[in-house]
Amino acid sequence: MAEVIKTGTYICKGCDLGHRLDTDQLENIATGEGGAVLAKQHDFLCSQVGVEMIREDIDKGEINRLVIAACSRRAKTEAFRFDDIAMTRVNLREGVIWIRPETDEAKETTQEMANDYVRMGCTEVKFMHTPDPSHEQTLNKHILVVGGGYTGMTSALESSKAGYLVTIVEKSDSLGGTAGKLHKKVPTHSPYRDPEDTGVTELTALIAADPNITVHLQSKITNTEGAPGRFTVSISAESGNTINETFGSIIQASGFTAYDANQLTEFAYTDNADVITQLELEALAKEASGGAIKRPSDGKEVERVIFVQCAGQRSQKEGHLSYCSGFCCNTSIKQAMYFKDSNPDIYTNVIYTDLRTPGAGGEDFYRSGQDKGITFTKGTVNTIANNNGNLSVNYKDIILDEDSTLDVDLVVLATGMIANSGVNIDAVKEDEDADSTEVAVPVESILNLQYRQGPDMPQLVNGFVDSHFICFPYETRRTGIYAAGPVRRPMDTKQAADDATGAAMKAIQAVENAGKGRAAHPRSGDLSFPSFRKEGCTQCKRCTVECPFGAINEDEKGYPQYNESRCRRCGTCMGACPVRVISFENYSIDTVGQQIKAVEIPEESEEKPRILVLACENDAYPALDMAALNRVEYSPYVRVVPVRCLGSMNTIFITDALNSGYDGVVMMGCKKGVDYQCHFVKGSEMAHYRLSKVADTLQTLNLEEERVAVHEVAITDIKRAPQLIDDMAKTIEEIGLSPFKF
Amino acid sequence: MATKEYSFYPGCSSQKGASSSNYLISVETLCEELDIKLNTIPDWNCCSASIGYSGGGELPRLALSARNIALSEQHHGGQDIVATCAACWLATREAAERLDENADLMAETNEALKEVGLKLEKNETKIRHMTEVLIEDFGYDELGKHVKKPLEGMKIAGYVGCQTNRPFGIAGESFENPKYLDKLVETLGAEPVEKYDKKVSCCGGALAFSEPDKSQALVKDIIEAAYDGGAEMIVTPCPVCQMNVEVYQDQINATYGTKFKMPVVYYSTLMSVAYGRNAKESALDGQIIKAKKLEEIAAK
Amino acid sequence: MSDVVATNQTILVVGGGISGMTAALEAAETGKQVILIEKRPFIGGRVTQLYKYFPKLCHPTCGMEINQRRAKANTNLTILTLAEVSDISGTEGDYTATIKMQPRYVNDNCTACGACNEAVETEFDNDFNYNMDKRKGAYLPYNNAYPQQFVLDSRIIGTDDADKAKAACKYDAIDLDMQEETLEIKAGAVIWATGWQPFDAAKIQPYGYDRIDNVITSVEFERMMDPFGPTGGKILRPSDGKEAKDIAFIQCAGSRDRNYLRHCSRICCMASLKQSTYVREKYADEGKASIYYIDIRAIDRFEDFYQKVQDDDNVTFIKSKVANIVEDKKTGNPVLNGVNTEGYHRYSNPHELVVLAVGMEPSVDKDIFPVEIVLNNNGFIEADNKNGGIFAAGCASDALDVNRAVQNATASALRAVQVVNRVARAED
Amino acid sequence: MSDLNTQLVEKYRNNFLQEVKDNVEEGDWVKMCMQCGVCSGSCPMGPYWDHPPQEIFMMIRANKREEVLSSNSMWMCTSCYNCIARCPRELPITHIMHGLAHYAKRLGLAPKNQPTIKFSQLFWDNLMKKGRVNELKLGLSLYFMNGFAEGVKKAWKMKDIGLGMTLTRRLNPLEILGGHGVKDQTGFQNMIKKAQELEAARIESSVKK
Repeated sequence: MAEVIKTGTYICKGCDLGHRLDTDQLENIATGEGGAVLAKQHDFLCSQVGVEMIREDIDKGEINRLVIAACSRRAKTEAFRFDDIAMTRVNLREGVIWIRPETDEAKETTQEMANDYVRMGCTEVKFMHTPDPSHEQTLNKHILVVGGGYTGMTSALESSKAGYLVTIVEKSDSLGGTAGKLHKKVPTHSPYRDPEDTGVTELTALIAADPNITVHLQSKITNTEGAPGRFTVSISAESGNTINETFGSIIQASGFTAYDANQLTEFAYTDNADVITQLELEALAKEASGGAIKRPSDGKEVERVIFVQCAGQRSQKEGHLSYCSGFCCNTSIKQAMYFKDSNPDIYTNVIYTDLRTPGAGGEDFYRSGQDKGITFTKGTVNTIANNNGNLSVNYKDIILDEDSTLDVDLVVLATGMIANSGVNIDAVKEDEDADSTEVAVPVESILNLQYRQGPDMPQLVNGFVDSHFICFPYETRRTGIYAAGPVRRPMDTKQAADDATGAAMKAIQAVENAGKGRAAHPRSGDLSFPSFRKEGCTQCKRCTVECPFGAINEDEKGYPQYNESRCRRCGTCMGACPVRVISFENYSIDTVGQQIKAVEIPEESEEKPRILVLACENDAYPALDMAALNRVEYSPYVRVVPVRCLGSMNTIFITDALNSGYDGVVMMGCKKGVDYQCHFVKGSEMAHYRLSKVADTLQTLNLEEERVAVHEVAITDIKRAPQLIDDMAKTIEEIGLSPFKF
Repeated sequence: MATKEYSFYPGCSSQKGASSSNYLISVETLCEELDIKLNTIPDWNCCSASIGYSGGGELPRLALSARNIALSEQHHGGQDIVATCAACWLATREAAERLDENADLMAETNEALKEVGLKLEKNETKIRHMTEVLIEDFGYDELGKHVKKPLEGMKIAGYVGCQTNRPFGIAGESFENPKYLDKLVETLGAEPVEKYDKKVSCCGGALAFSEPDKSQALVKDIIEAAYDGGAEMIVTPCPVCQMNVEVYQDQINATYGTKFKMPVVYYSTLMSVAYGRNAKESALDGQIIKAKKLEEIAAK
Repeated sequence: MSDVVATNQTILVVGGGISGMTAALEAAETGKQVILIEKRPFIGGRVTQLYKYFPKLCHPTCGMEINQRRAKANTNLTILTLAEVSDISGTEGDYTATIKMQPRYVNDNCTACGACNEAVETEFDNDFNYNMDKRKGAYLPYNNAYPQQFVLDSRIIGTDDADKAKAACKYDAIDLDMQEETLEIKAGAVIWATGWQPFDAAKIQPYGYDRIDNVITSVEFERMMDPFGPTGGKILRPSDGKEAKDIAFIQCAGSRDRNYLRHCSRICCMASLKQSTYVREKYADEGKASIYYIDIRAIDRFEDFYQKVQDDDNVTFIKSKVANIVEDKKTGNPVLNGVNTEGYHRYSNPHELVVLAVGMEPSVDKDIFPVEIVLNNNGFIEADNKNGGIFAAGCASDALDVNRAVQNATASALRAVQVVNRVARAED
Repeated sequence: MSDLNTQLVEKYRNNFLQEVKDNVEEGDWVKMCMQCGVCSGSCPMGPYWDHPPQEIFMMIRANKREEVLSSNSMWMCTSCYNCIARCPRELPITHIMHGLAHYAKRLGLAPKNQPTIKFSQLFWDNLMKKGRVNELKLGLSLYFMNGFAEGVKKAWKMKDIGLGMTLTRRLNPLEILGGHGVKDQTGFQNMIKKAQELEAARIESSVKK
């Protein structure tokens, strides 16, 4: 059923628009070339009266497409909210009059800018539809927690408290994980003076008593498929039983593995029973249960003990961890207290380079350790040697600037945490490319995801599970699966408890949103989702490869399979598709491509170049808006099209633009790489990758390479973004207009 | 205003014929003006300042101060102890606090006090420096009301030094930039030196005898900074500072080739002059480096 | 404004900084009704005043833009600015909060056109820039301020400027008769996200912040780097407006110190490491940074950042708590005195500018806190069952960096959701 | 004395920190130092210290008993209290320095010919006589502490100051004949003696503990 498109264009004359622009001309363009059934001008469109006028037209069925020609889409967003109609905003204020001088000279080009933007808006909206969820959505209030350690247990209990069902899958034969092996934990409450009970027994009991929580011990995840709201998971027990269950979302709390101290030959760990790790000391302390701790070699009660901080950590040496595990300083203080609390005469010395006990509790605990008589020495331990049944610790005292030796009964190495992240899917990919001579240690997958892009969560830095890290620490690249605890970053139990609760919040949110077909962060609530024309698809797999979120699988024939609730609506697939068959209802090759074409290209003789800017709507576009707010001027020859992510930029946009006579194209995306700023992680990177291939196209067209530029632009590039536009204008001035003007 | 009474601990250097006897004279003048009655602690003893530690251990030194406090408790119950000497004030106040915190030391101290038939009963006596009394019990406004001969046209560097400043100091003042002397100077009609860098630097007084070169190097900086700030005089609340900064100027000049001749006076001298008292009552005759400007004002 | 609808299934979030926004958005995006109140005229809190975040060296506005968009798009969330809680009564699942709202003198008609700003004349210290410059009495707090509405400084009310502003506005957006308003709202749970304030550097007397022009704070340094900040993005010495290229950073300025804040503020080491990269960003090889520290606390991948900075020959680390700073009166250079304790080396180092890495003081005022709540010795809200349905988020709970604050705020959102879900189940 | 020293070495072998805690004024605080160095940097006599306070604290922890007690560093303290005022860990550093100095002197380990040791002792002896300090006698004894010849030289150097002090009545030559003092001198001396005994007993008992 062909829909009759009835576009209504509403032109605001406020904020000086009426004074600076010929709005009648805009109205004519809208109803003329723009094909709008009606166009109205208003002195103050965002006012209640103005908005009501639009509302009325919508409600009366006068229009089914809406173009608001006023300010930026980022301004007055709440006033111009019309969720029930396909709409677009034409940015006449920040996009035109605020970036142009109010001079007679500039009047013509300024008006042309506005005219084009109205054309573009009217064209774009023709190809837009009101997004509607796919009805694929399912509400499944059951959360899977992978890992029954401190983090997993906390996640489970917190989710249950909010009214959700939880299943915990734990590979060992009991809950508690590493925390369960501890004698005590670092205090989490004021006055932060003494070690506290770990609370694991209590958590275990609460879980046992909680009807919302099911526990599978000695079990693993052998298969995970589906999407938020409908994850199908195979849980296989050691006994051989496998059950399949569906879950709304997943929390991965797979914890950490202690660093293998056998690698620390200088500390004689392998050869000497009395050189132990922190975790091994916990076992000794548990055994002693408040009494004298005995050393492993001969059972002698320990009288002198040294803690070696940063053992195999914070070091660039091969086999060492470059990062700091964060918890170990407090843990050593706690463990030295095990000795001091049982007998204050025991000599305990913590040798450190930087003592790291941050936060409110940390410094109190450090002071408490000192108060209990623990000695702290700023130094580095070089070697540990056997000395007639005792240990000689050779170290450099950094304060006294001298080498020294201490003889002790026991040495405790503060070794680090290694995340149990499962398979490093990127490394696997790299291995496929390069002939690595390194013997890869086979790593068991944690989730066994049946995703095109690999069985586990992508990792980012130091083997920890990827996250956006600063602003959005829970946002992984696998929608509906949230990492929590030391698998995400090194942490102690206090932080893990918070982290577990936060991940539970996200998991619950994922469940609820999947139930409504709403997108997850950062386009939270977006109801649009990508679809593709199967008949056009060449099964090239670019979309499945490029999707930063692994949202797209392939069926047996190699066609993409979309998983709506895994999708984050960035449009990278749309940008990737060489045959341009992927689109969203309200964002597509057409909505972008057609508005590019709607721009009126002046005759060559007019000497008015046209520059297309594709700007990431999250950063570059706001930067241009803010430039406008500060009245930073830039070239009137530019036409800016915001894109969801530069990753959604299809190279057809560039070739089409150049073919239709644009003189230059500037693309603005976010920073890529390890410290990426792209909100869709890989979108910007993918755009850059695609553009590396545009050079060939330019050659075929016999066009200069300089006509296409791509930049990493931050939201704060308020002066730089306009400068980049002007730079392109200058370049065109130098190399001349495009020969493709028709 | 009614007469204010305090239990007074003059200290060794204030005694007649001792190095800061002039301090006591001007303080007595000041007290007349402000209607303060100082009741000297009968038979007080030396506090051992902060230099007695070679011969005297912690407990003997605590006993010294405890005896004074006990005498004050016994004879001037309810009155705050007031000292004019920074070291006396500090040693006594520190002893009171240490004994308050440490019951063992308190018990041992009282055992020693038995030998003189005393006991530190409550140890609740407040121990204060004379400047504290002036600022807290009177305040600048009140102190200003007594000014009869404003010290107009004078620029004076307020040298606070160490022990009236750290670790206790005057309430509301900072350790690094206490302003009470400056405010007092202003109250008396003179101009203080802003940004006087060496205001709280140590003059090395404790080591003036044993390490004169090192101490005088410190004094040199203190005087130099005062000159740099445009001062024609230094005012101080501490007898050790006063003596140390004043009396070695010739030696410093000999060592460093400087031409210092900077009068160093007590706040009490300044105040006495401003309150209209004569040179003798203000103890101006106690100045080794004469404070000529003050003499002129006093003579008017 | 008085049409705010709230029930005991509403979550009230107090404080609209990164933590409060996060908590509010996470709850709202889970379908809960949330009211977020913020005492400043815009949301975003202190991170809006930062140039870059560590360790990625990205810009806070970037994440803030996303959060603002999430807020604009979410009908579950109501934001009240210039609002503060003056009282809370009731118990978990049934609180009543009294909220005092200061007049903005600008209503929702405001289009942010800026005409009022052009019309007025009187200038005031710009608190957004820690008073390093001035702004007019009708102003948009900063470029990306949300709500994107101007504010009239209450000090211009009753003056000519107020009338000029009103006359300049074509949209009837200026209402000079606005009064302080008080409203009472119901809430099932409360998230307390009042954040922190930079420790008052003037209290750290040995460092002479109040006496030496070229001693500034780390938060001020952040503002200097903003191209739209008080110095136009240049590192300028307050004494003479010259560019400072040799900059000292003093750690634990107010933290880990019984004289000031007893706790470690966690963020300052990383902040200074980050700021040392600013010096290099501005001046390349000419830029020099010296970091005076006790312990460098760069946990987890921050350590990699620390390593990177350590590898920079132009950045020097001195293990020392600086004893004091004096001003070289001729050059205006602050001279740092102290001892490098790694082997005992005495120094007296002049630098062109000193940046005090000031600590985090929790903005939880115990005395005016309306209900009983458990605070620790450092003034942060403890996680304690006695707090009922009131949950701290972010720096109200501990000295946290942004990612930990967000993590903590997300957790707090769930704690609040648990309460209102319980209420909902009980009412069903 | 040296006998006591031997006993103490024996008793506290390997644990000088404990010895300091037990026997030195405010010695319990040494463990609380976090090696920030603010004390070392704040000392006006800083340049003259072989080992500044924070380093001494580290040396105590590193068991360097001999080096610490025979050091002249503690004797450089001018009691200016900068270190105490600035210490972030509340250590009463001035007092610990005085305490260490006194302890070193008591055990006979303090450096010989250190002028402050002598002055400090003279001061104490002076005040012990009458309960109050006699500045003239103290001054004179100070000048002559290193022998008669040097004393005459020093006194000559100081004569102008002495004259100035005398002329301003801030030094009274007649003090040499007696001077001020407490009335109950015997009681006073007994009190101090008692305190000294109690203190000595405490240290001796620590050896036996």
